[in-house]
Amino acid sequence: MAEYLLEMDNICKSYYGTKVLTDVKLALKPGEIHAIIGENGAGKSTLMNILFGMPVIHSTGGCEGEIFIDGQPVEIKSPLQAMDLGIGMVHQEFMLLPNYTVTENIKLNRETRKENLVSRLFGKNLETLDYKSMNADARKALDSLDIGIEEYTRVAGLPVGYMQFTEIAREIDKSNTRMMVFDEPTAVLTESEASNLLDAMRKIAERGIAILFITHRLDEVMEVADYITVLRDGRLVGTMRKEDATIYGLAELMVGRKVEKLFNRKSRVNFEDVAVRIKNLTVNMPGERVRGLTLDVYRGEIFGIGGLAGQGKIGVANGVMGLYPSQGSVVINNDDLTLNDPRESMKRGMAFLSEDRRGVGLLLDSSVELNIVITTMQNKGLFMKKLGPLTQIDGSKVREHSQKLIKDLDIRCTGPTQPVKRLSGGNQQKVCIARALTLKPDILFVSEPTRGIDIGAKQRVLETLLRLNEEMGMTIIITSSELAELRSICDRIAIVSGGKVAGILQPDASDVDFGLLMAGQIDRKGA
Amino acid sequence: MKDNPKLNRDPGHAVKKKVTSFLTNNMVTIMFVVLSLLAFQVSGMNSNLYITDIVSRISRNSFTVLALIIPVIAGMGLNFSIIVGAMAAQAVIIYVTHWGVPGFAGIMLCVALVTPLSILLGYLTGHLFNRVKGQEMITGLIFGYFAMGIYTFIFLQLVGGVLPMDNEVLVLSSGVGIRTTIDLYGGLRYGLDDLFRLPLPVMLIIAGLIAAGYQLFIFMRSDRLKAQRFNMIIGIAGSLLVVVLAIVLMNSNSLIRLISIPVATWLAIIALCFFLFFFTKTKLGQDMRSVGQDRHIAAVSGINVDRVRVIAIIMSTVLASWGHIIFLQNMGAWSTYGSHMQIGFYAIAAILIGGATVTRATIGQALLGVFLFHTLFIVAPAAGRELFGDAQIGEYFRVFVAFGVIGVTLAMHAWKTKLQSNQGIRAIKDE
Amino acid sequence: MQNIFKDFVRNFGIPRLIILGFFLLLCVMAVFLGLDFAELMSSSLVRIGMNGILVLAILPSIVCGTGPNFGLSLGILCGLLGGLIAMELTLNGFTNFFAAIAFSIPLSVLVGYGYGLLLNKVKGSEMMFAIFVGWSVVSVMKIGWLVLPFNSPEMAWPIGRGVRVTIALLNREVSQLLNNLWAFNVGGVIIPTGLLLFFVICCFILWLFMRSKTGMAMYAAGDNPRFARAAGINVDRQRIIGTIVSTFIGAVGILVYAQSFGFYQLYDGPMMMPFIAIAAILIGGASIRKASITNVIVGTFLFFGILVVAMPVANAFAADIASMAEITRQIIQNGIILYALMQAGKGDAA
Amino acid sequence: MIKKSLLILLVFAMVLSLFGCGDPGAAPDEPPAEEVTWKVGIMTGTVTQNEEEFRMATQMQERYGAEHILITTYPDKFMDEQETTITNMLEMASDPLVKAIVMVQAVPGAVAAVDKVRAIRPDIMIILGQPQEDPDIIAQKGDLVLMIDDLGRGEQIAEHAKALGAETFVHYSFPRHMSIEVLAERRRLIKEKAEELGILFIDEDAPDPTGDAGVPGTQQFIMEDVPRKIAQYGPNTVVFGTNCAMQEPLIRQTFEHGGLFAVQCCPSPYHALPAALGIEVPEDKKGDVPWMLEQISVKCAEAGMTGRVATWPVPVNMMFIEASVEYAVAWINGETNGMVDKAKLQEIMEGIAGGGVTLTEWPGTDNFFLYLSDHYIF
Repeated sequence: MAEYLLEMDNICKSYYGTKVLTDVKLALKPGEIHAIIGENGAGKSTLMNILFGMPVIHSTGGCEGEIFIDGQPVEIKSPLQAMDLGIGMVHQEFMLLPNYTVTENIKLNRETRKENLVSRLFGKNLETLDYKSMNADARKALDSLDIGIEEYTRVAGLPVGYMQFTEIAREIDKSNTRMMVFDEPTAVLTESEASNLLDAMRKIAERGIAILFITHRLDEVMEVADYITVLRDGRLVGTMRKEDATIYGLAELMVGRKVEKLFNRKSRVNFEDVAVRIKNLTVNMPGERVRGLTLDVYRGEIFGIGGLAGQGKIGVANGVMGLYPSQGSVVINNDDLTLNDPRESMKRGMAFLSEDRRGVGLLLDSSVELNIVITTMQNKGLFMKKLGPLTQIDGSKVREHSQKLIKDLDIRCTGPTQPVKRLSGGNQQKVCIARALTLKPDILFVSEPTRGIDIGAKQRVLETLLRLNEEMGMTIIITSSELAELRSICDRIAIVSGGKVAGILQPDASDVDFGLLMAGQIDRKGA
Repeated sequence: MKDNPKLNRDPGHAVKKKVTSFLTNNMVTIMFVVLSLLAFQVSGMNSNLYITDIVSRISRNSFTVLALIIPVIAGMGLNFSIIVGAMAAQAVIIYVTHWGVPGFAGIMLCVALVTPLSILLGYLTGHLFNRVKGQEMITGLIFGYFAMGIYTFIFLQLVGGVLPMDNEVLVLSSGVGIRTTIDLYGGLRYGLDDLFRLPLPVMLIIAGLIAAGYQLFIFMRSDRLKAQRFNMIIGIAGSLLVVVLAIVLMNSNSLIRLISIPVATWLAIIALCFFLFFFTKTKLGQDMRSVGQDRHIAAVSGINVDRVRVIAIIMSTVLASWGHIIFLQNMGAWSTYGSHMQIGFYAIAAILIGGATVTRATIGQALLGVFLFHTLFIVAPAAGRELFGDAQIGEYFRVFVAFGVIGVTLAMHAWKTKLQSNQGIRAIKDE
Repeated sequence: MQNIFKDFVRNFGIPRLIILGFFLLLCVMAVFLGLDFAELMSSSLVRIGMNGILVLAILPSIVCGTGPNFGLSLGILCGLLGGLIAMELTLNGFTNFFAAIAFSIPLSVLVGYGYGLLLNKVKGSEMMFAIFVGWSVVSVMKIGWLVLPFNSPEMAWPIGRGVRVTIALLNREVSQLLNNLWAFNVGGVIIPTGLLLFFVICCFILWLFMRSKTGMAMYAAGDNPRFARAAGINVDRQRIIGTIVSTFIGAVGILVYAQSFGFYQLYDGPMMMPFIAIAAILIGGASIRKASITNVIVGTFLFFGILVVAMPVANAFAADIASMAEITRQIIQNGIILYALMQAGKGDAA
Repeated sequence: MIKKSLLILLVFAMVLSLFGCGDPGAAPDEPPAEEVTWKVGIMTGTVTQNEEEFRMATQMQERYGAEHILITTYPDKFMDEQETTITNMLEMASDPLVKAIVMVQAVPGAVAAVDKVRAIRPDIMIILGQPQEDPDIIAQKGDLVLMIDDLGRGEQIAEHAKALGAETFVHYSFPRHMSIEVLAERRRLIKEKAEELGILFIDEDAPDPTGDAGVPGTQQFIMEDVPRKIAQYGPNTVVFGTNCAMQEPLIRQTFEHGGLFAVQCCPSPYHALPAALGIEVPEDKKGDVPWMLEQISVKCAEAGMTGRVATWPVPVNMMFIEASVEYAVAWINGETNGMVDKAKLQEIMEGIAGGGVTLTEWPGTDNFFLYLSDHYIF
């Protein structure tokens, strides 16, 4: 019997040429709680996907490195195989069927059955489900977590925490589970639910089941973990025993000082003149809910909004631009903005580069030039000519304008008529920028401008934004998961946590400050 | 807040909510009951005829409608391709009639032959549906037309020529192609129905006694809560009331007492109900329910989603083909190139009216739907005639209702989903 | 050279090549069997012209995102109503024809608007819904034809109340109006100039419309509703506009169809017409999400060309298997729709 | 589940017994009016198929009053919806005062419907007109059957065509119709006789109007094909179609391109001719047969088609309905000699046609009468 239940050695993984994991190591003993922490995009989820044999890994060319279970090298090709090996996963998105009872969910596809007359004739698939024994099993699993949910209640309508426990109970009920992965389990829970969960994790560990605990809440880590591994940019930056770690140390490790100020720019911000004043904004964007956020952005500023995924940073721009139902007050250039109306937002001189480039940002099958002009055409009636009673698209003007922007922004394409779906991610992003510019906005909202773009193109996109700010005096509000990127070009950075601003920092503030704000530490202590 | 989701703020509010949700959940059925009652009132129809007709229509159509349930459970919507099963049944009946096997033996032979054929067809349909996930209904509809072309081709062009068939009654005098009408008289007609018939009151007495006996048995055996006991006493009393009413009926001189029930057919329908009930409790049934709720989660849990879906369509096709045999043996004479045409539409219209949706269908809804839909079909022509003073307008009105109801139901379903998701958003805002 | 060929095949699509091949084969057989080829071509041209606009009517509904308009019967009924009003007023010739179109405008706008509202309520299942709405409205209109106050003796039943099933356009000088306009003869092939011209003009106007501000907005709304919303476009409104345009073109389409045919067909006439038009546009290479004017023209040509040529060829080929053409058409037509659905499904099946 | 089904059972039983006990003795919907002792039910198609039958039924209702005549329809899609045909006929039969049912045309579904009616009302007299199902079966089901002598028409049409000066005879049909024995047999007879008379017989297939191409598909084909045929075989070509929907385009194209139109599928001055020729019918001329014949003659003269178009002078299906109802009434009043009284029937029909009528029997039957009329050439 090997000492370690699981060892992962020198794991490397790249998506489309971008390296997301480099030489990551991990070792796990039975009954141990091992926390993995890191920013978004640090590679935590990819690592778990590899461990769980998710199809997304194999469809993108597999990974390098070795995995040992009980000292035996294994190759995990599918989630099913992972389950056979005794790896259980508590997903971030619940794998629960809402119309089933707790029991039915716990026993999903592992139902206990008994023979009957029909099944003897027509095969095992027609065996009757043995609800009695299933309920008993479910009860046992739930009891081992000390949870009082009744096993015969339907999952739909249960509080989120109970759903989580149902998922955990399912893994426990599997007789062969030896190791469980908790992927940010507390992200959706209330405080009391979270503490119940941590208790449950301890109980599970006491039974000899090893736990991989992925999170970004440092206090939780300190509370339950035996070992802590920190990832940053796909690299392992530290592994330590809990006794050797401090919250501050972890925060610093997690964020790291990676990028110096990229560009030298002279700040021309006028701190008297508020361009955007957001008060008590609530945005109902699923997964990125904003809950009463207040914020001032000054004219000529490049303002960054950072924070962890799911905390609501993405919701801010989407709410102001009217794409998701929102409430509250937004004042643009000292005038109230009517919310929930994208047209109005654009009329007031704002433009938006969506984080969902392919879903919201582009008409994929259409040409580059159409993508560039269509928003302006619809909102300002430009690029049209009159033809009797009918308006007509002014082909030559469109061509002229798009060719100019293609040159200015260095969009690599075969010509203005090429469909944008054939362009690379970076060039698609530039098409989006070109469209935003065509609107001639005063205020530009940019969400995740560099997501899914290779390094070189990243640089060019950021440069372009900077140039717009300097040359045209545009106020730019960037939302990004990459803190380094924000720190490299922003004047000020707000960190959003729990749908509210946790704090506003200068780009050169210390890593610890950023780390703590992002981990929700300050917010929790009531700061 | 979250820890106690069942907290009620205000009892009046709760009642109102309950009523609203009952209305939204059952709006199609309610609309239909109202419509039927009005139509019945207007038509001034003779109740004896109505009951005779509804009884025979229920026994003719229920089986096919029940065949729709399984694909709904598997999340594939309403299976418009049951028409393929109907065509398989017709093909087999043509041959059995040709061979001249009459009565119940003939029916059994049909069932034996049609089963493998419809398994094959269901298998093909299922695979087709797996390639168009999310578009099963429209695909099924078009696939029906497509299959109709092939059916016509076989029986109009091949039979008698490429596929030899020497039968003056069935084949056209030119020697190629099946005639337009096939008369099962002296053959399969009433093959199942006439196996065993009982007058309606006797049937009711038996059913009532069985129900009462069953309830009494449960009542004696278990120690339930008071409320449940009360319910059961009501149930027993109700069953006995049925018996009493039936006896009264038997001794009245109403013509209804003479209506005879094809017991064998009804037993087949009841057996199917029990099978479906049993089926949902089996492993395969559970897999279907899982797949129906969420394909992705089912797949991650290791269920072979595509296979389960194919099985669902196979079962539906087989049941539909049996159902169509029951239908045709009762009709007696049927049109070779037309009888299958409306099977899909009418079965689907019926189950929708019973309150089923594209995502949820139960046995009760199917049976209630058959009852309501055919009620309207019986009374609508007469109602239209009385209302507009013109027989043909009654006919047009009936067709309008048939198609309109499916359209309205689909719209209401979509609307309801929207309403519910809106409520969801509101709930989030409240929080 | 090979690349050019490959590109052509890819752009044109293999199913269309097969159909084109089938069509050419039929033509060769027609010549071989000694059929009057020129006459067949003339018939094909007429058929293309008379059905083309109905096929064109499917385009806006696909573009605006509501999918092929299975409820085109609504537009057809609007056109027929407009036509009957023009008849009732005893208008003649072009006055009648254009008056019919004019009368059908308010009708189709009204109907299209209501229908569009409904379609917005059933997003995701528009096609199913449309089929049944179409059919039930055809049934309602059957009652309508009997009770609407049309009194013109040339439309009345010879015996009782209501409007005839078939109404001749001959007396109103509408019959063959466009067909005969500037028609000329090239080597035995009669070119129905007016008819084809009208079709081309309709295509052109729709093309212009698609390039207008509204047209672009409609396109964006259909192509990517989320994008459209972000671009300040009211998606629901664009879908309604698309439905109205489709309904209206359907109304014009039936009038053109009727003038070529020489009769208005009421009652069951409009029931299955949408299916034929949809099959044609899909054969032309459209999908249920994407369509262009090229698809309309190619589809109309292939689909109706085959219909016209196949029947006489099959009749001449062998009397015994004559109805093969009819059955083949049924199989091909629905097979192509199935194929298109499967293509559309591929993207979602992940 | 069990509780629910019990509930349904209960409701059903209650409703049933309420109804059941509610009408001891007489049906509740019997009008309290003065001694209505008999009713005759007429089942016919809607105007979508053919106007004449439905209108005749209405006229009969006017003649005898709504209390004596019930009208109901079979569906437009009678091929697909036999259940409705059955229900509608049963509905009439359920009225105990209905002594006779007349069904014209006896479309597919009639056999099944008659069977169901006989099961509850063996005493009802059933008259079937223009049956489309197998004649041998129909003869057993109906008490009295009336049909155009389609077999006799076979030779008659060929001779009539010859009289019009035909050199070629084009017969349009489609497989479903040719799966109807009588029509297939008629075609064979026309063909034999035509060839005997030296007329070239051409057999042509058209799309089926009940198929998914629908009526337009058939009609477009006819529109295109008739000019081809006339061009190929010359103006002395008779075009004949077996389906009602074909008639308008056939007539139109014959007039347009100068062919011969011998007779419709269902011979009648009202059938297709008024619609195809766009004859305007003022309010006061509705249902006036001689006036209509005259109008058609005028139109023929205008188009130079005099002597090239013909039909029967009597709307046959209308006559069948009228004769059947009159006969049924006579039977109810005991004025006939048993159920099948050929002499009485002949007398009634002669009264309607205003001239001599000969009836022949379908071979091997004594209740299945065939009617043949001379042609009226415009």
